[in-house]
Amino acid sequence: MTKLIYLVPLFPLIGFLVNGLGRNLLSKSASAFIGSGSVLGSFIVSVLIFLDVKAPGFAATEIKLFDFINTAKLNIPFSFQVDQLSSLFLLIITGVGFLIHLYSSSYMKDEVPMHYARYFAYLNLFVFSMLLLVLGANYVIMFIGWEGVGLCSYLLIGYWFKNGDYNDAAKKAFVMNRIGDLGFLLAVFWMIGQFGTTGFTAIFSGAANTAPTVLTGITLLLFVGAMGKSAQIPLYTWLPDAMAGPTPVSALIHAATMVTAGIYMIARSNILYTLAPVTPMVVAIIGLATALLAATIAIQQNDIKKVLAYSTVSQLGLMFLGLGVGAYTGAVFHVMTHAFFKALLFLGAGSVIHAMHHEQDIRNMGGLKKHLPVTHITFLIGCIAIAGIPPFSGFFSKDEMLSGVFANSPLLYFIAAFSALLTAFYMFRLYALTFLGKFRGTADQEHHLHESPSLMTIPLVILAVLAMVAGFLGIPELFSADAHWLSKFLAPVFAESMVHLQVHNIAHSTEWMLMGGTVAVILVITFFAISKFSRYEKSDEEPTGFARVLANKWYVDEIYDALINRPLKGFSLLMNTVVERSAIDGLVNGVGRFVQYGSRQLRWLQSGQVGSYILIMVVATVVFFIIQLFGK
Amino acid sequence: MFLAFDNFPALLIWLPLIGGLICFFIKSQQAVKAWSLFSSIATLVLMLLSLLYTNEKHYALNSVSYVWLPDIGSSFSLMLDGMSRILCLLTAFSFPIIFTATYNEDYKNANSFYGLMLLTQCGLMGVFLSMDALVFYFFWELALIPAYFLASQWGGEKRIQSAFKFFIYTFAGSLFLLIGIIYIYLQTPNQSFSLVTFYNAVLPAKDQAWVFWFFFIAFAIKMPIFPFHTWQPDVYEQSPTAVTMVLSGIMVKMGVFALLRWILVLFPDAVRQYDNILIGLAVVGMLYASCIAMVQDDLKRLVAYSSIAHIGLMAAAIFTMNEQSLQGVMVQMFNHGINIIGMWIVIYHIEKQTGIRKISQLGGLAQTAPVLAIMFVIIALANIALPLTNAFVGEFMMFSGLFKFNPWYAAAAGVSIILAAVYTLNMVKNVFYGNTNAVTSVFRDIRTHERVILAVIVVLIFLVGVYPAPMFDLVKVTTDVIISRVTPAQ
Amino acid sequence: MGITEVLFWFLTALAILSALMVVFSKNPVHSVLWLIAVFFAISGHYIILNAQFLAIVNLIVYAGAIMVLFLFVIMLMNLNSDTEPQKNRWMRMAGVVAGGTLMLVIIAALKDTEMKYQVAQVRGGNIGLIENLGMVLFKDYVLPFEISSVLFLSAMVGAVVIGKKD
Amino acid sequence: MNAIILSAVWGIVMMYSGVVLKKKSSAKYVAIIGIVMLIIVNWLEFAGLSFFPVETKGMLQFNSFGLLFNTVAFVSTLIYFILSGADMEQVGNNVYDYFALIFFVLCGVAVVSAFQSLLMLFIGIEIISIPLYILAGSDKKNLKSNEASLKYFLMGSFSTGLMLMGITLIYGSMGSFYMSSMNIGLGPLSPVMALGIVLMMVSMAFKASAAPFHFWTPDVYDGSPTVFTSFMATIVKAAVFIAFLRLFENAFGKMHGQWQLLAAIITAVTLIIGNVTAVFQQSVKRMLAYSSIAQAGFMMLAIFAMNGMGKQGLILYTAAYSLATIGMFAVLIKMKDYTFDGFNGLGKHEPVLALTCTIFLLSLAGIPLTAGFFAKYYMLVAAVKTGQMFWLVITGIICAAISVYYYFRVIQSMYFKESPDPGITVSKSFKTVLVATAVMIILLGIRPGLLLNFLNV
Amino acid sequence: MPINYYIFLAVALFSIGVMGVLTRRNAIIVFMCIELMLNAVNLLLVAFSKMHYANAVLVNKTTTAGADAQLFVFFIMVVAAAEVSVGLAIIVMMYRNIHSVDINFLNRLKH
Repeated sequence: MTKLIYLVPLFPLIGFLVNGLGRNLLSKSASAFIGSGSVLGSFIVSVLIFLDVKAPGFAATEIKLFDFINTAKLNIPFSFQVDQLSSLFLLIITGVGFLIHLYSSSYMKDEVPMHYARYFAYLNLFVFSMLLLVLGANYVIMFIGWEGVGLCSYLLIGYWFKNGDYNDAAKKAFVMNRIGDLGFLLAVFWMIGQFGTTGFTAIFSGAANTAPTVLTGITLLLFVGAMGKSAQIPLYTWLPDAMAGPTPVSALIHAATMVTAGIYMIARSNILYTLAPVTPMVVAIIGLATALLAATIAIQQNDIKKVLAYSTVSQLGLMFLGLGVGAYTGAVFHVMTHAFFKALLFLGAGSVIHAMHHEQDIRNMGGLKKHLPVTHITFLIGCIAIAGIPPFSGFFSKDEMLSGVFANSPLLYFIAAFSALLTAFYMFRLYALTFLGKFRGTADQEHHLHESPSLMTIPLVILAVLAMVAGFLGIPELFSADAHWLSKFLAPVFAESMVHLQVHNIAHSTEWMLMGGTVAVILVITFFAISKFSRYEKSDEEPTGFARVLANKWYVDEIYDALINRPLKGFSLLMNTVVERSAIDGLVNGVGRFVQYGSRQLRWLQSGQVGSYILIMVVATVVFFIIQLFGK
Repeated sequence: MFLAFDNFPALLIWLPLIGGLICFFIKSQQAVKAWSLFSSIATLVLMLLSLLYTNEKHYALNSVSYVWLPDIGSSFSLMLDGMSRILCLLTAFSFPIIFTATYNEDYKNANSFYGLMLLTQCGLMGVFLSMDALVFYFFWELALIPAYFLASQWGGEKRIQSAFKFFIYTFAGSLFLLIGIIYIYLQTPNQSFSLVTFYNAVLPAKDQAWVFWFFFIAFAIKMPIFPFHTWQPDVYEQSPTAVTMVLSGIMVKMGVFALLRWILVLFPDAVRQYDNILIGLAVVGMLYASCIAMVQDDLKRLVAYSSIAHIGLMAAAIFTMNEQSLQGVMVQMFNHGINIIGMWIVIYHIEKQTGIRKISQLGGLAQTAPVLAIMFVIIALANIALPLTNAFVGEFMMFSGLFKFNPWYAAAAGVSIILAAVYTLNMVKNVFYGNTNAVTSVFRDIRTHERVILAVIVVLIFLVGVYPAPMFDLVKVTTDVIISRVTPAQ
Repeated sequence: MGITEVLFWFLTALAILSALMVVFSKNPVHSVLWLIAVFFAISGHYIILNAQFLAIVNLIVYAGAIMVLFLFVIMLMNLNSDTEPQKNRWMRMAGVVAGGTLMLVIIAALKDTEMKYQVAQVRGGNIGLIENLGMVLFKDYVLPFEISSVLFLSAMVGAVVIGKKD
Repeated sequence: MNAIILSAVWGIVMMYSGVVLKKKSSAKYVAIIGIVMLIIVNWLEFAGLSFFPVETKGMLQFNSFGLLFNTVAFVSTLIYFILSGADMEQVGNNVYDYFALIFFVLCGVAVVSAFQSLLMLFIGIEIISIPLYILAGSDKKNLKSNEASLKYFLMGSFSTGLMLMGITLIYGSMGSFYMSSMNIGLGPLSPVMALGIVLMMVSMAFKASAAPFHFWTPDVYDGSPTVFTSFMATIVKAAVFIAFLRLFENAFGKMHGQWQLLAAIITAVTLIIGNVTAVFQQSVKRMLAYSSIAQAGFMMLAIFAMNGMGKQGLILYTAAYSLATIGMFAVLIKMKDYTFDGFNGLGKHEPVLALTCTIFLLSLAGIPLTAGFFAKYYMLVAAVKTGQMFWLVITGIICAAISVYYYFRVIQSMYFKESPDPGITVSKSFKTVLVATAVMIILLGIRPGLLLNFLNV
Repeated sequence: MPINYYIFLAVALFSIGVMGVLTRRNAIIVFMCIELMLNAVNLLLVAFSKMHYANAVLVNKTTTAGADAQLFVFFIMVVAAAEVSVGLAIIVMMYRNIHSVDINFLNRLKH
């Protein structure tokens, strides 16, 4: 089955081509069918491959399709890597992707057929790119997918291209991603220089013999790429803005899959990170800082999608923290559970927005519980899962990461735990403002409130179930020895790193205490949030003090604008008007003008008077005499 | 020399020449259009045919040497090697594309226009094919003269001045080249202009240094490399778009090509001596041009500056003199040509219909012209080297070589690809997205032949982008030759 | 100091003085007359150098024919000191300085040459006699002699073309 | 020798046919017959058939270089006669005499291309100069023509004085007028000889209109009737350069190093003044005058370099320059307005004239595929080959770039600017010859060997 | 006589001629000054002729060395005569048109 791996990306590619080229010919249902069907096809193949991989005795294989770049000194094949990690990601991507396609076919039904087909084409293209990213057997193929997902993100954020702000958001996403991509690219070049290849196998096996500083450089540059793609400080600001895209897109790209590319990449390169002396610490600190920063901002956001966006940033930060401390399995685990519950939350939010007629401000919602029962329940499940309340999935994955953190550094653990608490707070704030209390929107909106159609709710339900049960794939040692299926499954991928990592085992009692404490505090906060915000009354009062700073996202966008955008633009204008026109072109034209000036001056010599002509002749002759006779 | 009709290189020169001369005698506008299109397609077919005869068995078919000026040691020798194949292919491919894309344009004195275009093609082919310095210089100038006439006679209001500046600038540069050629010629043991003799002429390091600069100035102006670039935006802006396509798509490659064909192999020591200055200049130029492109409001000028940035990368890559970047450059020469011609076609179409090139006055074209928009976005993305488009492979190799040379240069140059994303997406946003205005709301989408042309370009973009290996194979031998020349003897 | 020397210095003084007068007299007619005086002085030098033929030709051609022609023209135009145009002072000054420098430079260069101790033979040597010159002229110099006829012819045609009234 | 005698004789024939044939327009045909015969007899001499076995006593020597140049000069004159002969009729009543004078000049040209003695140089130069004084002033009622004639005459006589002083000093030093007896020794020059060489260089530079002795050139070329300017600026100037080269090669060639610096200075100054001053001119005629100075600068490179390359190149240069300039002037004569604007729209109204003009101008600018390119090429190779004073080469190419500016202004006017039809009437034969000239230029631009192969150096 | 004397005399006359050319505006006088320069040259030539003769005659009694210079003088006179005829014709022509012989009067051709 692994031989057919190329089918996995091929299906979405075909879907993209058919939908893209035939967008004027296809009916809406046809596009939806092609779009979703192709991903379903991939999913089925993925499952089959997964079964292959799961089977005992499977060894990671590399399947080469053709030569991409083949020069004497550098050979980069277009080849796919099939192993536990990629097959797991294949499942997540195609599975969640399929559900979101399904959901979209209903959510986007108001679009005209042409744009509807365009939408599915983009989505398919995204899935294709994402699959390339996780399947690539070398960093170049990974980079192709890496940039490809960025592009699709750009296209989908700017899907409603008439709106200038959306376009700006799209552009911002692309450019920020590009900054990260540059880091990635430089890392690739460095690897080429160091290892002479970009293939995973060769690089990972050569990593042990490589100078630590080189590894640090490479891994840091790769991490810059991850910062862009996975929205970490300082390149995270695009993600909240990216909420301009259609909500299913946010679910797919900006929650479940694309943003986890950075996690995937680091997990894939785990051996490099393990061996690099400084990088893991940097990753951990940046991840933690991002987690905390985003969580604080999320508290004060009022746009339903923005809250989720910051929550995503925050969760991604936690995952990087996990990666930084070497809890690779935990991070990957969290990627998976996060894909489920965050997709669920986004789709639920989509359902709400759908019902509210594109109203996204939670201050104008409330009391939707009774109008949108399915959405409500599934959303609540999502909230519980993300908040880390057992026995839902978020609890297990987060716990695994956090215990890894604690083993590494208790201080980090407490900060991380704090941000996890904030998660519970803002999620339940969101939940309460949206579903509890009384409706605060207009009468017209209230009149039209309705539950979404089943094409939308079915994915919600499936995802909700997954969000509930996925955690059991990784039951901690604490509960049941040897029950961590995921850990065993992924062990070959991280085996090498595990040799190098000193795993601190925490005492079971400490672990129990931490876990219990955290859960208890989370529950308290949850109830506090629910009780506080279910009685929320709308007021025009602007937040003040610290709350205002949070509401304005710590003014990060403004700072970037003042520090980078405006100076750059001013500099460019200066270059354009002064340096280009006056200095360089002025110099070029100046030469011409100098000749003309010389011409005008020289012609005065031609005075028209024979006397002066002869005088010049005589003088010149005298000068020549002098040069000839005395000049040497 | 007139009998050299039995092999590809000669035919590639004679065909456009004869086709061009015939144009001058065709009176009817339609006929001359059809004829020039036919002629250019014939050249393309010939070129494609020649690709079938690439191995050593066909050496005689791909090289020609005829006695020309035996007294001064110059012979009319041409050769189709890998690098010239790439560029001849670009030349042969571009002209039918350009002619078709602008087929509906009515030029005053159409016969001279098309005649001059084909003469330009002849000159370009000659530059890419010649293996003799004097022949090379001849064609170098011959490509310039018709281009000058084209840019001066048809085009915008300030065309005469801008084309004149271009001409004098490049002509002055090429005179330095001539002196350089003469100097080396006089150093050759048997006073010959042949490239092979030039290779073997032993130049002392001191001479290499200055002769190198003489060559470099000529090529730098042509490419153009910062700070010799100021003629370019004006000319691109003022010329008729068909001419701009030739200038930016192919003619700037003359400079890049010449760096590879002449400078690297003749002055490896000098290049090594000055590599930091040269690459620094190129990198500064890239950043500079990218910055300026960000604040341009005129589509043509924007693309012009973006081209300067791209060419800067090629220059930087060339001077690193390692295999990866050289291969990247050779492939990228083709890709950049294709992409920028695609950009111009779109801009041409917009300008033709609306009469507007100001980005700020356009908007919303994606609604009225979705096909055009899609094509443009693809081409624009190719222009910023998105993976799986053609430019990616080239830039990847070039950056990789640059990184090998010095990571900091690569990093600095890399900033320009971020800036490229900024200005390209700005352009896409402001021209195609957003809401329509009075002018753009009545815009009509492109017609079939234009679609076909753009589709061909897009297909090429992806074809090369996904499967560039044949391109690399094509230039492999040439790269090896250059590398073996520039590698210092142990 | 023998008679030759006396004569030499006298003629030299005469020549230079007259030459200066040519340049500096206001009246063109005077200039012509002074120039004739120069020619006579030079002819005197020729005689000292025993270049008899040239002495005579100089007098006949220059002093006789050419200067008379000049005189005619000047009188024809009725030029006198009143109508004589004057250059401005700076130009004249510049002219004098330039001419003077020219002289100084040449003299400075030539005063110490290898021919410093050479002498021009005076009062003797027969190459300047008509007989000898004639022999050389019509044996060795017949070609330039013939070709100079073309010169005369063109001068003649030219003078006619220019002088003739249309 | 054939050419010297025939041209002198034909000059007389022209004079007398003026008496016999009354029609002005016949003059041209008589002259054309003469020049064709001249070309033939010169060619026969080239082929070894001399009709007049005159004992020159070593005064003249007819070698392939001089004879080839004669051919170039005579062919150029033929083209000049065909293109512009009829325009001489406009100048005055003495058209037969003008032709006679031109034949006398050609006699002088043939003399200076063969001289071996300074005496012959002097006589030859004078034979060339005196008819030109007259031709410059041939438009008698025109004050500009008067002025040109007077200026030319006064300055020409003055330079003759300098030349004679130079010859005298050389004689004083060497005791002979034969070039062969001077060309000795490599040691330092005696001051007498040095001054003589300087004066010879100054006077030849004057005749060749090299700066800073060029001042007569723009005024005389501008003031003279355009037909005669054309002749003066091309064939005569070319002949002077041949004489210049011959003198400095045969007489002072071995002392090359002693005067090379001066030649370099003259070359550089000429290039700069000629090219830079031409930039600002408003009249095409005057621009061409400055252009002739500029071209003289390039030809001076041959004198500067004084090697085989320069010698060959000079022949080619004279051919390229003469053909192109004669063609340009022939068209200019037909124009009503000599300013640049006068050429506006010519490309539209008279495409053949415009195209040929363009080729002439491209050749003058030294663009490849025209004879002018190889001309400049040879000059540059010669200069680079000396291996000295590289700054001169740089000056040369910078000036070549400047020259493009003013030559292309004409092209711009012709093709890129609009103007109502100026109503120029030219005959078919005129156009044919013009095209033939252009073709010759291009042929020489592809194969300079067509000319240079006759040179058995 | 030492040859230097003649050289100095000739140079002096020549320079005076040059001076005259530079200082006078009357075309005829200018022309006359040019004639003066030619005469200076002639004198010097004759002097050189006798110098070379004096040297040569020591070796060969029947030498004609130096005759060539005297013949050169003869040719100079010939040319001068021809020049004068043309020159005066030109001056007269100019005088007919502008009634002046001032060389600065005609000043249309410049720059």
